[in-house]
Amino acid sequence: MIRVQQEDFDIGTEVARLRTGRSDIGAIVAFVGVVRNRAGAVEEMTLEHYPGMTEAELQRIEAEASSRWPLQASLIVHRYGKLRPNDNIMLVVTASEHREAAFRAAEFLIDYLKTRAPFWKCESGRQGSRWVEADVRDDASTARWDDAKDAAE
Amino acid sequence: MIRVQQEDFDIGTEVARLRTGRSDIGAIVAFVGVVRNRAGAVEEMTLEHYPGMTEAELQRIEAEASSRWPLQASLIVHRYGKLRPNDNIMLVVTASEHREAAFRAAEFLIDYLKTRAPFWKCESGRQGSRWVEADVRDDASTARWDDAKDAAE
Amino acid sequence: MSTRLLYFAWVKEKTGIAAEEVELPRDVTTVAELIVWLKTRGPEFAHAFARSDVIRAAIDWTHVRHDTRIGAAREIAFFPPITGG
Amino acid sequence: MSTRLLYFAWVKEKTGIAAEEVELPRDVTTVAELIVWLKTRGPEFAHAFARSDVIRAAIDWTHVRHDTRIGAAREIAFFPPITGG
Repeated sequence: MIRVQQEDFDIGTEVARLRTGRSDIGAIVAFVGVVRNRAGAVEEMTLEHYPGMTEAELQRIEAEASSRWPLQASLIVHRYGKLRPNDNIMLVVTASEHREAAFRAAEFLIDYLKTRAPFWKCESGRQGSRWVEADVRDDASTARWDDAKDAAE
Repeated sequence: MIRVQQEDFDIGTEVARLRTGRSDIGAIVAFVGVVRNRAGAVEEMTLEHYPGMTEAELQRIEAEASSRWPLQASLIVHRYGKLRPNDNIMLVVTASEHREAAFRAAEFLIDYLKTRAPFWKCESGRQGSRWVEADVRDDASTARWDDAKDAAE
Repeated sequence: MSTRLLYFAWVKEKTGIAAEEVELPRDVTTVAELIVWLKTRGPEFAHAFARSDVIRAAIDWTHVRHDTRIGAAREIAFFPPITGG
Repeated sequence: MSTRLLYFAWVKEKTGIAAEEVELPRDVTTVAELIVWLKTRGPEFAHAFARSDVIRAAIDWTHVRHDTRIGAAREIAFFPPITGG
């Protein structure tokens, strides 16, 4: 399941909902991305996104993860709008029989999301506002999954 | 922080407590181990442990993780006593500036815990009860961290 | 047939436009050609697309490369590299 | 000086004892020697330690190998491979 929303989310509630009524889940991995206050310089972060394409991309990414690992359930929640330091940005939850699949799938979802889901961060603080530049390491993190797939083929 | 307890834990509460009052956390990884009902055969699982040594081991494991990765906070909660399918067994939470450290540290904590923290599972069901046998894969999962350390030295 | 063009983040700030409907010239067949044409539409477009190599594009909600043919695209979006997550 | 011996999981079930205080013979200096001696204490101990290679040991809350010297150990525990997590 995927959701794109302005409101905050509650980790406990989301995890509880995902596992309700199931007894085949052995491992749950949850990842929360948080607005970090780099050197106290960030007062506000605005997340812009591309409505429609964002949901389409997140659904594609989630489907790809489900095809690669035996997941009992998964969830991606990504916020947009104005956020402040310590606010939640995104949540990824994966549930599987074993921890290995849950961990790998969670990392895959985050890596892909970071390079494919159309979100853009703009940080504002005392020195004005600036669009955050993409981290080349994110492309490398995504690329490693392509390698893994090639190697497995 | 580490805790060994009979009572259940609430993931949302634990994560919230860990991050309270901090604005230097960018990534939080939470792992929940759950009693899985293998083919409907498990009615109850009893977790025995070695009071004193359990706490000592968990503290050593947590200290080791903190020395290997830049963690802002970490938490291990492990339950003992009688559990039923879908009950929580353990919780590991790691918080760091970046996701890579949080993920690696969480996996390290779980791998180590599985081969070093003195817990033993006994499953009971219609066919009686039996002590769960150790999974050799767990030893392999722990060993990979030794290799990683050797390679880095 | 008109095509819907969308701009995001600093591409939007520089063009001053979030969305518009345009009639694409017949000789514009790829994303790269569309960018060349957009740059002729005024100084703000020339500025927004100056570093065209860093601009990313999507056609009908799918990421595409600059050499992709536009075909029957209904919606084409331009934006900087993604920084979500 | 007596030493506290602890047994867990199926080792405990087989010995029928969770904990005891024992005076170790002088010639028992390693964990392996202690296991050999324990096996002479009755059929339930012989049974519990029959597959001594799979038995794990800890001295004073620290995992040890069977060739570890007991030294001034106050507490020695025997148990099957760990299955927590």
